[in-house]
Amino acid sequence: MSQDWLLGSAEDIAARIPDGAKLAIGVDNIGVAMETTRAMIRRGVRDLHLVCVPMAGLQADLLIGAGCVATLETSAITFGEYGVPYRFHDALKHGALKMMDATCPAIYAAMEAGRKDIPFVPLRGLLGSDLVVHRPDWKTIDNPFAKDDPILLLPAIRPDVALIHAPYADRDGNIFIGRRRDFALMAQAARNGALVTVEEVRGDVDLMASEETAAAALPAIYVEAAAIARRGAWPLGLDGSYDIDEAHFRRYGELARTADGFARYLDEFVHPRKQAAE
Amino acid sequence: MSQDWLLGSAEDIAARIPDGAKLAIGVDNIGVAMETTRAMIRRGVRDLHLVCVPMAGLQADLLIGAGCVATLETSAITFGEYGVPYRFHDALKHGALKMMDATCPAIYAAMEAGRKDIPFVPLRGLLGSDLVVHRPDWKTIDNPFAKDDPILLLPAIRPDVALIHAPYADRDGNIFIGRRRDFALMAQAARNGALVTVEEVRGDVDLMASEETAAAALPAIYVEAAAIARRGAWPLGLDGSYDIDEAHFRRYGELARTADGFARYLDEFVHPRKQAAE
Amino acid sequence: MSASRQELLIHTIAGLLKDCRSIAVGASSPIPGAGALLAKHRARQRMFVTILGSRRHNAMNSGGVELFDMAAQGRVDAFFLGGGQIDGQANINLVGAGGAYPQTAVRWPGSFGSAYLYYLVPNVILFREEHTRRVMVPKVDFVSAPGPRGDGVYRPGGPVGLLTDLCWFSFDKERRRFTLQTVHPGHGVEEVRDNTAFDFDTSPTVGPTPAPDVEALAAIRGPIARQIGEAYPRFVRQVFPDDA
Amino acid sequence: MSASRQELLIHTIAGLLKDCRSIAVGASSPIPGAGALLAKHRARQRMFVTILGSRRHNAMNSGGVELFDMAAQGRVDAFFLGGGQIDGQANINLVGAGGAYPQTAVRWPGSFGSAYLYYLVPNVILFREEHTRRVMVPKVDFVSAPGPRGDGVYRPGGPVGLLTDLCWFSFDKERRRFTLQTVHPGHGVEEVRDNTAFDFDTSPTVGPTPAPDVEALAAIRGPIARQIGEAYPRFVRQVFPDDA
Repeated sequence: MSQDWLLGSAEDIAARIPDGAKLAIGVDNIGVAMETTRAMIRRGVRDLHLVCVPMAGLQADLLIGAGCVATLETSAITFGEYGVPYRFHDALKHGALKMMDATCPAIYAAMEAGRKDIPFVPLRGLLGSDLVVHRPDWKTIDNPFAKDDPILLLPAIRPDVALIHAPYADRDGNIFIGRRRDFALMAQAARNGALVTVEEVRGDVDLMASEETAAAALPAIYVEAAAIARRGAWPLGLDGSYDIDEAHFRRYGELARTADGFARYLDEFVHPRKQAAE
Repeated sequence: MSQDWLLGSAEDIAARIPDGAKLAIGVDNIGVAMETTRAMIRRGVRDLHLVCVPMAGLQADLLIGAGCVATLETSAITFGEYGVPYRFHDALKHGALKMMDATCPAIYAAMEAGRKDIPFVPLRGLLGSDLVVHRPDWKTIDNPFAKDDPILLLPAIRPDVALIHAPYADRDGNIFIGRRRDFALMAQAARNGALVTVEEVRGDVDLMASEETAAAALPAIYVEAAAIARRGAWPLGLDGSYDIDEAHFRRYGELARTADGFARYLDEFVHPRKQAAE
Repeated sequence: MSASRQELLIHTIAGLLKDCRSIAVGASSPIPGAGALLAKHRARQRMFVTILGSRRHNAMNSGGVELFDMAAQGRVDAFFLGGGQIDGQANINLVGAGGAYPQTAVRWPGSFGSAYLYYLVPNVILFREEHTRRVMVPKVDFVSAPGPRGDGVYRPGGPVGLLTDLCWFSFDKERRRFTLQTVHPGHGVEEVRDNTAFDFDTSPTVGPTPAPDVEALAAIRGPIARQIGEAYPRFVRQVFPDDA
Repeated sequence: MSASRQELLIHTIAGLLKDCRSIAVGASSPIPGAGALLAKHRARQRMFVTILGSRRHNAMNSGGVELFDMAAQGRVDAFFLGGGQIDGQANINLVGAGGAYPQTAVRWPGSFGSAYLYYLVPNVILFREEHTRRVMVPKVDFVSAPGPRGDGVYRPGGPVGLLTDLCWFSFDKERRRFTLQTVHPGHGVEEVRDNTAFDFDTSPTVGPTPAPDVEALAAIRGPIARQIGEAYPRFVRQVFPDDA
């Protein structure tokens, strides 16, 4: 079985994300491709449209702070108990971001519509929220199947690519995702599928061979390419493998309070290769 | 942990399906609740609206032949290589069925809309098919997000109950379904969830305890009630447990060619209790 | 042994949830999570509790969308929402305050699932510990999710009330007003009034919020602290330093 | 050793599929399944083959809807459809014939996924072994799925041609007509004409359908027979009694 899907490193993964790409990313605790994120900043990607499924944290703040993001579509940006996303706030205040505030189920429903390649999907709730006022891409119609029943239509979201980090790939490029079904949704809705980093490739495993393990896989047909990145979610955690690096996350939060501090953070933790070359 | 979800037999499961219920059933090879189906015929259920997800076979033919079905919504009725569904054909010819011919993805999309409790969902394809002519419940509109783009809207399907047979329930009533995700869709879309028969209850298993097994479960919150029915899919098979009883299936096909033969089949294989009591 | 602030809230929440079949608790919500677990601990009926962030207390397996679909299906009886601002018509703001959106002076994380669940879950408990005029405002600057408005929008759900560090208000969906029902021990009606910038009614039977009895406290400090500690270890270390 | 009827069809299908990345094969389709497996066996590129009814050859894990969603996403390059009736404009009928629907004189199983996949899969191969005037009709009695019509309906997919026991027709979507391209060894153009009740064109280069060479035959009778036998044991016992 050819392993042409397996690239050498997170740098190779990052190289497949062009400027202007619409990129689906997941929540901080699910398995975030942080090493790929650093590689994207190193190569200087620009004008990304981030679709946060359904919200984001450190990964988004880093990309925003590094000037990689033009449009942010999300239900929330939060560090939870680990601090405040100052780079996000700073970019908002300076008008440096096109902000598309949403609500979690609207992002999911629009991604599901993208997975089906239908142009739009109706969704309950939302009417009367100021979110709708600021989303001219959403349309309110009268439900054609009932009387006096206004309902919101959301256009489908089809990202260009989904970016994920997962515990392992099997010999055929199927990715173990357990019950992180969000990864499957992201990969399926994305026109080019998922770009994946994994902790390891298990050449002795065929996830699709049994009912038990097949249900826990992201099938290889949705995987554009993968690469090994050990501790590739660091400083975030990977459920079942390693915990979040709390001290590092808090330190980020302190440094990123100012533009200067954020620049120092990038120098120390994102651009070490550049430093070494100087 | 209370096991109030666990009933005594397939008869108890059948007793929870009232006349006129809208019932979701699956394809013949997925895990069909045939013992429950026989119990439904024994108790004489009437006026069912069968929603076949996305098609059906022996189970539907039996229920139709026994006069239990008023409305049939399906993409196909087929016995595959095991014969011809004569009871279905006979009922159609006699005008005894309200027939709602569909296409597989339309049933899935409408069930997914039911799972989301949205009133309708658009779907590609279909326009120009005679299916649309005979489905006045479907509506063609102009896509409000584009020009000159007609698209079909399907009303959501919310069955009253989903009827399934599965390998086992765990101690908490979570059902092992492997990658049979259709069962999850059926149970979630159904207002009252799933009525389930299982080969066994594994009191030592907690499917939700690990990422690996959780992905293969139908969570208990979607399970209205369950009962043990050993070989409960017979004469159909259950993947990984037992094969289809080909000889029996063919014999059914021969007997069910005529109304008399079908009545003899019911006497021999569905109503043995009545016989024993006579 | 008297109940702490957090224990009183946990106990109050459990009482509000006692008739539910299914409860979901969002992120960063250890007190609602503990309240839901206490309700389950005491329930005679089968109760499903899903705590986002917990592996153990999770009735779901289909990804993040499942909570929302489940709510739409009618399978979530209770949920908790907060807000940087809450007003007297139960509008909530999780986005930002001061200045023109999106360049607000203050930015909060965002609306999360509020603009959906608030419409569909029959028993939404508004929960915000900080009870100040800064939070309890006459009118929110941004409506993440509106209170019930009688505007013809499909809405089987909505708020049943608002629980804070000071008190419990019920909410009347027809009159679109909060009513002060109980005030927590050590606090008074005037204190509530001084710290609330929106108008509200006061129940003729207003009284103290019932405190947990010895049995309830033992449950909170024992099994409930242990269970909530799986998702919220830091919370348990802070609130139950001697017990967990 | 010469190719059987089935082996010729398997070989022909494999040739049609050679540039695909992803092929799906529906129920009750052993010959298309074997053709897809042969294409994969010979492919230099990575090829995904999903055979409904096979556990081993299944690129999917999200239930029956996944095939259709995958097709909509552009991730299914080829699929097979048949029909109780097929007409010269590539309309197909899987529902019934004779009399008024639904009380037709003949009832077939139903439309399956045809009314969707026919629009979305770029290379639909119409496959029907029986080549008679009963099947190849001037106009179908019921349109399960229409041929391409230039009617403004979103349709990135459609038929590339029709393969039968007698021949291979290509289909021209603009002209909405079949063109006879090759006739299987042992059959002739006149025989095709006699057994086809719709009008079609004949290619100026019409010739015999290429038969599998020794290497291809060995693959079909060896690894392909073994692989397709997992989902279709009876087919393999009948067609490859000595090999499998």
